[in-house]
Amino acid sequence: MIVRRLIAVLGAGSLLATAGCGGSAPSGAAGDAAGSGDGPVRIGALHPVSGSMAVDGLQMRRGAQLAVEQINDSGGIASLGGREVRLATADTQGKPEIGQSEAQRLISDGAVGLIGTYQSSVSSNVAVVAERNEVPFVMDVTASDEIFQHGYRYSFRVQPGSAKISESAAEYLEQVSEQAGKPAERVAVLHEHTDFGTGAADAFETAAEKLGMEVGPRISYDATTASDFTSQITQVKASGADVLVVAGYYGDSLLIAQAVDAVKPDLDAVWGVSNGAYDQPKFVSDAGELGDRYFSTNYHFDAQNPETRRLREEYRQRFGAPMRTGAVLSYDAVQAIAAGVEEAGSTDPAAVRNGIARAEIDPLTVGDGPVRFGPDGENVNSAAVLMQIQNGRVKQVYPPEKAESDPDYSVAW
Amino acid sequence: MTDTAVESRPPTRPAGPAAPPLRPQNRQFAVLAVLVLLAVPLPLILPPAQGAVAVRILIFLIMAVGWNIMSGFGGMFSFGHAAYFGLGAYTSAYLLVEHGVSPWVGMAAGMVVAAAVAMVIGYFSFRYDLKGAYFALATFAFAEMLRLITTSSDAVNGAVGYQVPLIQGSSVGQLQFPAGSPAYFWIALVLAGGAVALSILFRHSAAGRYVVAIRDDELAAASVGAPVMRHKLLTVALSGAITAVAGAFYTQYYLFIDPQLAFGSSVSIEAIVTAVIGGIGTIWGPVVGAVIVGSLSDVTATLLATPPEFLSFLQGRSGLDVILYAVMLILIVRLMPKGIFGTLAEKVAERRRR
Amino acid sequence: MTATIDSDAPETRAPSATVAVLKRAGVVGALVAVAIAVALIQSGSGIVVWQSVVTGLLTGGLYGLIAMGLTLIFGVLDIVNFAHGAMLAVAMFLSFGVVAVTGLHPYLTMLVTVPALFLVGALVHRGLLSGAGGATLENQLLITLGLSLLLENGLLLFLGAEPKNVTLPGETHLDVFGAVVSGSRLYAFLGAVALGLVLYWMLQHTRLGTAIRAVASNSPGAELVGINVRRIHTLTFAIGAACAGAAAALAVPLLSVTPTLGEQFNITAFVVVVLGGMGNVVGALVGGLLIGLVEQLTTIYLDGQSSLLGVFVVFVLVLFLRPQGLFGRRT
Amino acid sequence: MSVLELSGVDKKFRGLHALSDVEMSVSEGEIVGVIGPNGAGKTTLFNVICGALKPDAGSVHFDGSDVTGRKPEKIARRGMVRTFQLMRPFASMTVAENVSLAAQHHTRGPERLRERAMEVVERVGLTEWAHRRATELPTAGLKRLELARALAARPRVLLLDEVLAGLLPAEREPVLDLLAELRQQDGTTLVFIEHIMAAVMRLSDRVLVMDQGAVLATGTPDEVTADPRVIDAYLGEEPTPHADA
Repeated sequence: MIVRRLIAVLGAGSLLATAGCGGSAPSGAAGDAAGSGDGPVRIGALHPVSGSMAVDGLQMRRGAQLAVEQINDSGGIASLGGREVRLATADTQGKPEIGQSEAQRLISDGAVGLIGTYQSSVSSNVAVVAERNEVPFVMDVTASDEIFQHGYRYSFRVQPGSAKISESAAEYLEQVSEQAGKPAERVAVLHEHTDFGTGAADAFETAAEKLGMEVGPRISYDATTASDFTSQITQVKASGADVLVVAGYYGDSLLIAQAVDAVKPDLDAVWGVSNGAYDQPKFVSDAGELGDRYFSTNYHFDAQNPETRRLREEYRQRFGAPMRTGAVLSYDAVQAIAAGVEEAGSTDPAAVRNGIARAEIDPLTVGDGPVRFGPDGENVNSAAVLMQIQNGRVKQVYPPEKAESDPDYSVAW
Repeated sequence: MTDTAVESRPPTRPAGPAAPPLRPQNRQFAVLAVLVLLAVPLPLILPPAQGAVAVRILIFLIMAVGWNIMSGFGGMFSFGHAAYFGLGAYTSAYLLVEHGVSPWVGMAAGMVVAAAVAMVIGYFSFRYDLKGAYFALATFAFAEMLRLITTSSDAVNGAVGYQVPLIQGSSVGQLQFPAGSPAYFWIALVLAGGAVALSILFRHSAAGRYVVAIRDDELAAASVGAPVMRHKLLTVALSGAITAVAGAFYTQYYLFIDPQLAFGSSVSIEAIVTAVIGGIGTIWGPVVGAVIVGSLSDVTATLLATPPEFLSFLQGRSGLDVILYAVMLILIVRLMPKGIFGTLAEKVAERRRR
Repeated sequence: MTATIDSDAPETRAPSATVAVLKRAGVVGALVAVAIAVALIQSGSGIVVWQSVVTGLLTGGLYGLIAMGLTLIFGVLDIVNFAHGAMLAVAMFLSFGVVAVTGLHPYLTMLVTVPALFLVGALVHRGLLSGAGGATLENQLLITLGLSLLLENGLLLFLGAEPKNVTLPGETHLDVFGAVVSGSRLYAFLGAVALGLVLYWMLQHTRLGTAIRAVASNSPGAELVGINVRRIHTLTFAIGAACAGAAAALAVPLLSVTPTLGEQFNITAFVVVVLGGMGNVVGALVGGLLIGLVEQLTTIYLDGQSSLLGVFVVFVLVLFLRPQGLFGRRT
Repeated sequence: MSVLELSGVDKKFRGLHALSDVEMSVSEGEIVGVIGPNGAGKTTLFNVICGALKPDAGSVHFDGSDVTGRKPEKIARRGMVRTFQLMRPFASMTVAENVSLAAQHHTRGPERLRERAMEVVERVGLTEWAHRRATELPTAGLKRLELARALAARPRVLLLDEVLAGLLPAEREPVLDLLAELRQQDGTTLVFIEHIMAAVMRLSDRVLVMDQGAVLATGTPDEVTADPRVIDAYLGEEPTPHADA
């Protein structure tokens, strides 16, 4: 009797065990062979391809894959005699400790550099691993600025940091509202209460106040539990603010849009800052008309760049979905590492690090110029762009040199 | 109320099992020593990625041992062990980052804080006589409150959490070594071995026996002089302190902690699932459980990255590890309520008796 | 909840039960009034507080709706069903799927979700929770915990994490003395009240309801008078799950559907159940409203804190001071 | 001098008067039987004496000091120990472990503890079962275990709740002998609830009759059985209940 029970329970276990052996063998065997020597140059990509961020993670992994293919198609790494590049992928599952052990695995498998990871908490851990192993880590999407306060030598970032986006958001707001003849004087801020939203709101507040705008009320919320924002929007309405700034994730930002539609506060604009929804095609389809004319300041793929268009078209054909900004950033990150290898003419991670620090690449994301990393590891030419939903499409509207159309500084209701 | 099913069998069956050894803990200590010795060379043999899994297993082990003392031996079902894990992690991280205190001191401080908080939560729960589901829900509520409070407290860096500053080279005093160094495993091994040793000592101490008796029948235990409140508090304090060690070590190993990682409900669930799968209320259950649960996510991750043919639709999807341990949890609770180790041990004992 | 003492004194019902309940309702009402007054002082804006109260009550209705099935199961089977939130998530996905495929009105998906969840509930009880393995409280807790992990991650594995949204056709907004109420929330609220009444009526006036109450108060006794306790348990569990099905159809236009949405409601629902008194469906509704208010007022009192913090504070106080709930009697 | 003294003890359960104004005094070395129909409040009385329940009014004095509402373990450690009517063994322990647990608070060292426990186990005749799980014991064994556990705690006053119920007549004798011996050898004071009248008659110095939470009568066994009120109370239920079950 008990034996039968045991078998029943252990059945699942044995399935695992066999799978485990089969699965882990190749990664172990690959061991120290790659990286140095003659094999392809390995670039490690860490993304959450499972878990609640899986959709974005998979996009980014594919973006990185496209970059690798592009490099190989154009002849590999020239300074190494045309050696090919290969992407070594890993799933962080969205968990910092998994990200950390996977990063360690990629490095011991011979990766010359890492890209990733979409989530700040995971990137924090991976940055530590990179620093200790002296392997460069180029972040594609990572909002938190905190990582760059430790003086890490091996951490780089392509996207603009949270503070930079917020500062741009304040500037753009001042300029766009001025041009529309309705200068923003009083700005309400609604932000989710973790690092991401709070950081964005803090930076925005500082920048906006410097530009002479009054910020208030500031309302924070817990994105994991909030299910209705009517009260918060009523508070905004009662405060007499001209503009509502929203720094949140997707679901909560959608709920906020619904509450705005219900309460109809007397605003001139809704202004997303590093917002997870207001520049997403999905938001346009989920929110429908009530999302019309929402603004969002964020990092973004460069819709004006023909290269970007070509890449996104290829992505859409290959994978049947529109390519998101995160994937384009991963593409840029891989390019940065490849450029570093090219520059260094070596696969020694420490040399690659110096190569990356010297390299310049033309990004497919919006920037003020080629990707070039400052001494702190930040992309000195990273830039945020203002987008707006117009007629059911997300369009770049500001600054003028990146604009697909003019900002429409009036609300839809 | 009289028992009518009178059994006439006089208690005169042939002699039962022989008396157990006077100090049953001696054998358990011996087993522990052997296990520890066997584990020592592991980090030198395993590839680095597996070495990381081994450390994770040891962290799980410490957590599960902590949980088991309170919920297995003590029968007080905790759904909020994340509270103690998190307090250990945060106390040590706070002292290290803000005040430069050695992580070892931080670990000790974390144990004290966790034990104190456990006693406060415990005191109120026992004072107001919370039992079973209500007790479980109360412990859960306290862990969640800690998570929410840390998330919005600037004093402990809010939602950002703490990143342990890197030092040059390695230092036992700072509990920091180069990446992939076997020292992490060895230190975790010592801590885990210590936790198991403590649980053996406790189980066989006068206090431990009282606690088990109180679990079996609180009023009956009190009626023969077992100090109920004092021993329950002692148990939760010990349990909290051990779990805090896991938290403090976690912070040092992963060099990063935030409210969700420290106090999130998944931490509590991991502690529970580990102990339950291995065997609640046994010394070795948490050890067995940790090996299984700790390696599971790694195994499924490889499985999902390169799935065999019949599972190819699972590629790039997630949740399989949790699904597997959920299925295991349900099956084990249904079919082997004493857990893998508990059930096996019972089988062996029964066979020996025949 | 009292210590298990083999007392030979049977317990009797206090004659003034109704009076006591009314008295407590008065106390709670007064507390709420004071809380609102403090919020008024704190925020200084009547309309904001009024909107908060309205939103709190509407959200609270949703919580009550979700908690009803849970309280039924808790009260009759003494099972803390940790999988209730996950079952809700399953039902929401079902509802979303039906809307996406057939274009049915979201509320009409109840025709699918209620029977489907009834079946799920029956299967779960028969398969996992009845019999010896499901006997002890710890085991039930662990099994439902395992089930919730299983369902949540199953949804994640097969349907992905991308949030899904359903919009209510013909969504309107009403003005209630200056506060805005969206139609979908009002309907969900009314649905909660209706479901509460239906359950109450079912429990009080049908044979099944009588049997359920009999099993809840004394299952060995019920067995003696010829009630099949195991069947009643399965039916109750199934009805509790079906309530989650109904709640899902009513709530689906309000929320983004994700595999983990159950977590968000699970703990709140437990608070509501304990607050309302286990097994008390009307108590669940009232408890839901109170928790909805607490959440909203927390955001006014403690800016920057999660609204859940207030909920947990209330929860812990209730657990310690009145574990039998506001309207329950000590058992 | 009385070792146990109750005065004006009152206990209500939600309107029902489980104990009303109970007065009781037990002298050192005395054996007192407590009888009364089911629901008379006998077990509640024990619960109040031993601290499992707090009385609503009145006081319990043990050995001259007030122990009203003290914790059960404090009272037990002072030397007033009870058994339970429904046996409550520690299910996860062996018989010997059950017994040694009770001796733990006054014994140092594992060897001494084991000796003490085995002495008591032998005294109640459970030696053969010493190292088996307590839950494996038959009812009669469990009854003895209850007794053994109480004895191991070194009681000066022992409160026995229906320690004979469920035993065959043949099994009762050794228990009765043991109880008599306890008083003689150890000087233990005994208060016991019992339905079996023959045992009450044989053992008790004094009998306390309870009905509906109140003390109906006290006196020697002969006095009490002659008391018309007592006869009334019993006729209301059944003639000498369980007299020879």
